[in-house]
Amino acid sequence: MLTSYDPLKGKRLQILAESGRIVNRKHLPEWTDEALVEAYRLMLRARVADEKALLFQRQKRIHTLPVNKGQEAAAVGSALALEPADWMVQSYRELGAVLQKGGTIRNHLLYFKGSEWGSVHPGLPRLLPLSVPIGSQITHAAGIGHAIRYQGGSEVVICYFGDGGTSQGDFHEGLNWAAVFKCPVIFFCMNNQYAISLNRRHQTASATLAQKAVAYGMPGIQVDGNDLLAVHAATRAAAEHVRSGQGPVLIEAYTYRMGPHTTADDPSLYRPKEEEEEWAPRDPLLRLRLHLESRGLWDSAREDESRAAATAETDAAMREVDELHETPLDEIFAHQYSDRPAELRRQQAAYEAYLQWKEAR
Amino acid sequence: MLTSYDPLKGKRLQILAESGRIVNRKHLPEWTDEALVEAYRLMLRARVADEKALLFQRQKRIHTLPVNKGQEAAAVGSALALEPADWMVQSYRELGAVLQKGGTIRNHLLYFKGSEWGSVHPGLPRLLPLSVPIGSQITHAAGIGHAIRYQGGSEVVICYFGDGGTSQGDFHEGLNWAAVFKCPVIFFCMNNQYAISLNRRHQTASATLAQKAVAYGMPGIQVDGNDLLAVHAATRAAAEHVRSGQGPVLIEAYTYRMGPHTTADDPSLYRPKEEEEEWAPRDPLLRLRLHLESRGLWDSAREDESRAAATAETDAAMREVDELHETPLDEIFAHQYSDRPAELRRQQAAYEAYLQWKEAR
Amino acid sequence: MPAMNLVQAIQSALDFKLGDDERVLVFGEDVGLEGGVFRVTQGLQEKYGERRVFDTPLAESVIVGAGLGMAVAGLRPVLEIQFCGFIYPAMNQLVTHVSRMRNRSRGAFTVPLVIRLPYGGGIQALELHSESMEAMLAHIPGLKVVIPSTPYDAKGLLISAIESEDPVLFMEPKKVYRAFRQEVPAEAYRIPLGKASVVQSGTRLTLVAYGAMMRVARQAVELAAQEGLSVELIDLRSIYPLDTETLLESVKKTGRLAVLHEGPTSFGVAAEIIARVNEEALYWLEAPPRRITGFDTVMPLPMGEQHYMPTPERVLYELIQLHNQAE
Amino acid sequence: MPAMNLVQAIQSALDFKLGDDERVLVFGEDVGLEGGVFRVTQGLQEKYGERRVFDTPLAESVIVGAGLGMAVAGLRPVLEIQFCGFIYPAMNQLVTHVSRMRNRSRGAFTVPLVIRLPYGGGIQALELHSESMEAMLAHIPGLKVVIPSTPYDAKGLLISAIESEDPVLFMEPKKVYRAFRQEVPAEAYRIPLGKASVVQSGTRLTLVAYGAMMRVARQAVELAAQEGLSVELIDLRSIYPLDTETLLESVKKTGRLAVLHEGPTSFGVAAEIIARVNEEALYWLEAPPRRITGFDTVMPLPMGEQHYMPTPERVLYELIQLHNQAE
Ligand SMILES: Cc1ncc(C[n+]2csc(CCOP(=O)(O)OP(=O)(O)O)c2C)c(N)n1
Ligand SMILES: Cc1ncc(C[n+]2csc(CCOP(=O)(O)OP(=O)(O)O)c2C)c(N)n1
Ligand SMILES: [Mg+2]
Ligand SMILES: [Mg+2]
Repeated sequence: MLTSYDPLKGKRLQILAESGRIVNRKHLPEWTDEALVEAYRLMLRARVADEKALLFQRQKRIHTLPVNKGQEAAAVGSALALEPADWMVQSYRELGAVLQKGGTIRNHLLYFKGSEWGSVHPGLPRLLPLSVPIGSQITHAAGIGHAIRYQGGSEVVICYFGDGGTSQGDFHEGLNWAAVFKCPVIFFCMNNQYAISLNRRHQTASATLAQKAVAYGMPGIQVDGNDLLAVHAATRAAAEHVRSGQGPVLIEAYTYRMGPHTTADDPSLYRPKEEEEEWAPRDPLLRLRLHLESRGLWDSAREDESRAAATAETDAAMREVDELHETPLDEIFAHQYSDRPAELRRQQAAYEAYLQWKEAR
Repeated sequence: MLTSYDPLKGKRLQILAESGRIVNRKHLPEWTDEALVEAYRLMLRARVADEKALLFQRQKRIHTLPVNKGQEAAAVGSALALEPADWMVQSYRELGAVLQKGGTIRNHLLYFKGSEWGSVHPGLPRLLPLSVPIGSQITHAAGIGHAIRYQGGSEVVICYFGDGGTSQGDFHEGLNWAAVFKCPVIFFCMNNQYAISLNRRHQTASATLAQKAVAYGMPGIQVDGNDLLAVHAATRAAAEHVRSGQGPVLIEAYTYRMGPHTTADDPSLYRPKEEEEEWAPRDPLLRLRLHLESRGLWDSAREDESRAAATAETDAAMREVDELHETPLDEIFAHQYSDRPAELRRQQAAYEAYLQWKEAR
Repeated sequence: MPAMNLVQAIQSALDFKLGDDERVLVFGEDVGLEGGVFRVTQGLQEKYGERRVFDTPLAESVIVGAGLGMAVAGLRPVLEIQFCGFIYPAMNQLVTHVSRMRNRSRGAFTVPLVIRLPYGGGIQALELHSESMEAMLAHIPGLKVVIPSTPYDAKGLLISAIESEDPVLFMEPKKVYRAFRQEVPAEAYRIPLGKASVVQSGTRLTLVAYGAMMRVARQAVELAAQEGLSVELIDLRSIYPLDTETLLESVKKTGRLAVLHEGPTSFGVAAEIIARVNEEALYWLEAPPRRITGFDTVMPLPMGEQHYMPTPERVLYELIQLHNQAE
Repeated sequence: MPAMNLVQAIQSALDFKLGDDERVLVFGEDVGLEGGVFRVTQGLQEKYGERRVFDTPLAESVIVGAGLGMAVAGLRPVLEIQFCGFIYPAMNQLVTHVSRMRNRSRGAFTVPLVIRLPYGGGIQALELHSESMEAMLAHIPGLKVVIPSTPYDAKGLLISAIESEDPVLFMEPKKVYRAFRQEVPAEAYRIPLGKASVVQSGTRLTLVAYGAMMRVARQAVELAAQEGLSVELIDLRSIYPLDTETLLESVKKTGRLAVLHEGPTSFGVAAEIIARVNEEALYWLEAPPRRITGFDTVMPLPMGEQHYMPTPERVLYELIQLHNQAE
């Protein structure tokens, strides 16, 4: 499958059409009804957490954060194709994938309230903290893949990044390294059409992002990123390819950032309302819901119930995070090095002397 | 032509075979006999200067320097396809191109004796100094091309780099920029099969370097880099394409570094003698000489005479450079800024005080 | 005179130079349509067109490298790196080319390039959006590093930077962007690069600061005055070149020195100032100079930021210690 | 005990750790077949195989970034950047990830990574092959920066660096690589990171140096002895952490301080040392500390190098000035 959808020939994998109908049975992933419903629930959970986080930001309970809306199928569909022992290297806009891996809404909110503890996922030693410098995490995925191969493991690494990320030198260097050393990495590009305000067509002159795989001698495939089934099928095929030692794969999930870049962003400055309207019916949740409903697997009652559960979870998480206030001073010094060099001890002591003076005044 | 030699289909442009026979009349560049002979003379001049420089280094008259042998057709053939007003962005192993542009053997030797003046080519404001950090100059070419377009000029930029250079992030970022902004740049990759000791096949997993063009939506072509005519024809076609505003082109000249990486290198550590022997008959000078001789345009007498002239020129240049000794102290401070900040004045004065003290002792 | 905040003053300088000099181009990530994430370039693309003011691909190394190419080809690029924390992908271009081209070519090629770098903390931002690494940049020979603290200075310094024949890193204190307004002439004026300014004269202590820390410093100086301490306050404005003369003059008068900055202590700007004062005014020092700075740690995320960023009270404390220290 | 030069001592440390710990991988440009451009890794690929010791594509950012990936996945990469002047393409990885991963993840992910960086001048090399920018690297919170000056120290420090749980930049003075031999135990030993060493005690002046400048310093100290000047010589060995205690102790004894390094003056290592001495031993200083360093200029190409690199005579001159300066 990876090679039969040649991006140079303008092919894009789609399985589930906007109408909710299956249009490609050949590549339909074998999924039980329950699993499919679970996938939808997870997308919905990510959607609700995302929507509520936006509200919490407006209420100043957390700070600026990225908005996920529209990318849930790409995140969830890809993550579900992997095993718990596999590695996940985050960008910062794959909440659905992080939740699938076992990350929590609480941690998501805590991170964007401004605590490093938000990146600490107990019991998930293979979920890296989110990465702020665009594209830079791609090289880490190559290195982790390298280590897996060296250790003779059968795990794979999935690495998320955006369309903007493909312009960075680290994209190039990371994919090249992985291909040279046949590292088991799925490079998963979330092409949501924008890097903040820059439209994808100004980011690069190549017709697709998937075709950039040609530069590294690896397979590249473009999938409909709003189609859970297509994303899942492609990632599953990629995982098989990669796990069998044949080297890395590049997947471009063609999707759309339905919301602003972050809560601090104003898309009306740079993109036409019509474009947003055009994408609205392609909402990945809508499509899957139509499909599930058509098969009698879903209805409004279940929708309401799931929404309510996700809302309750998110609210509870926010309340928990509301209780946390400032980072203790000691933590700022504690995690720099394995030991605590004299410099840090001296600086901390000097600052504590000031705090005492202030207290005493 | 640029698109009819699709590197993805394994096509490589060759016009002049090793035997000295023309094997591809369709793309034969229109060149007068005189021009062809001149091109050969230039290649020979570069070869002689290179060979002699190696000797001078052994005599400790200059320091470590890169060796050009084997790459003369690629350098000279490409440079001859351009106009004097065009820009040349060097790597450090295109002596033939630099000489074609008007650089001198004297400057070449002076630079590698260790003087910044070796990079100063009077009357050549469009020949950039050589660039040491691999790949980094590629972004400069994009910027110069951008400026040309902005200023409405019709010049083009040629930018040289090696096979190793294609692995750097700057290769990726530079080509992408040029393609997005349709900058008039010919990216000319000297694939001499090695980056110091690393064989090209370990540098990247892509079958060709030319196919990396696909990632940027620009044409890419692989040419026999030891074939002056093929290199020239491809660069000419590229220059036309680029000059007409259609955006950049990537050329991969498939060649061989017949000598060591630099005078400090020992290829026997990392490549088999047989490989060198295999490439020996593909020497770009040999091939062209056979061709010229077959057409009665060249003979041993002319060869000896040309060699002698180049030798004399190189010897004279070396003698001139032998006369130059240390960089005057003031020059170290003079060219940092347009003004001379107080810091530099203070440091210079302090050092001069020391020199006086030393003198007086 | 119009009252402008820092964003407006910088925009006014860009507007002037775009209008004044065809060679000036403004570019970077999101600076066009969106007007930059801080809206500093807002409206400029509309006014000058996409050729003069444009968005680039998301790739800092080529933003700087292409900037260098344009500069050697005769243009005067003024480029924006979205946050100072994203200059590192371009570090190779900065260190190995931008700062060196003039010397390498003995003046044949010059790089009249300005890189605008919003920097500094206190805005409760994400990781890498709050750092102050000017010392690292000022250590690179061949670059000039300028940091304004007020709208007035910013406009005059930025015009000088764009007109300079040298590459200038123009670091903008984000925290000040909209913090206050000041009267700023609508027309062009220049403030020379490399000159500090004594913003308040005093007799007992010298306090040196720059950028966003100037506001903290001013408040601390006021608090100190209430305690009867007369502090001379110097705004460096330029980190390299560094106006040693002005510093020496002040320290020779007051005998006591404190340096305030956000960046990490070790190998920071304060160390350089102390070393220079030692070299030429050691005998005037009546007490050990004090560094009031960030720690040798990663800048904490917002919930820890308050510990890291020097506050007026902390500066006051340090000034009092400095004052009380026996000669 | 075998006599080893610096190259051999470093190789011996690598050999030991490769043999001792399966998690150790050695990689970089040309380190495999060729054994590195300085032959430091020569023979290691043959001995340990291509899986353990290997050549990488020519791309420093991914060399460091992939190194980080391996480290968080449980390995102990020891990677070589061919010359320190080529670390800049990897600066983003260093500043934004390698130095921060531990803090970012509150210790959940650590980066036990060693980056070997041949640095420094005096070898008549090409542009960017002779720089000393350790101050810039030491300013990055979260990294350790080590610079040995002798074969003995190099082996003990490198083993400690590889065994450290923190990322360590291990800067190797190229000029010393084959300059002399010293008895070095064939077996493993460790020298703790972060401790300076008093290599010669003296009474009148303190001279602080490290790396290749230690040889210059030793010669200068001998010359000074001939002039009747007793100099205490300290080899820093570690730039971060920096052993302030040892420095203070010496300065409190001698009252006079000179710091010697190759890198540019401004914002360099000497400034930091002077600032620390000021903070804790100002009253002991009898004369202004002196910085004997490279200039705030680009390192000249070989025909100008002799002006730039401090020589024993220049150090002597500075020591004499320092000594003659009135209290
Ligand atoms: C190296 C770097 N440069 C700039 C930024 C500022 N920035 C944050 S997100 C972003 C756009 C990223 O676009 P894309 O990769 O498409 O991911 P998306 O945000 O669309 O998910 C930019 C420019 C950054 N974080 N890192
Ligand atoms: C950024 C950088 N890393 C490493 C080096 C050291 N180095 C000099 S030449 C070279 C190999 C370059 O190979 P290639 O690009 O193929 O050019 P060639 O030397 O074959 O002409 C290396 C690794 C360098 N100059 N710059
Ligand atoms: Mg995007
Ligand atoms: Mg090569």
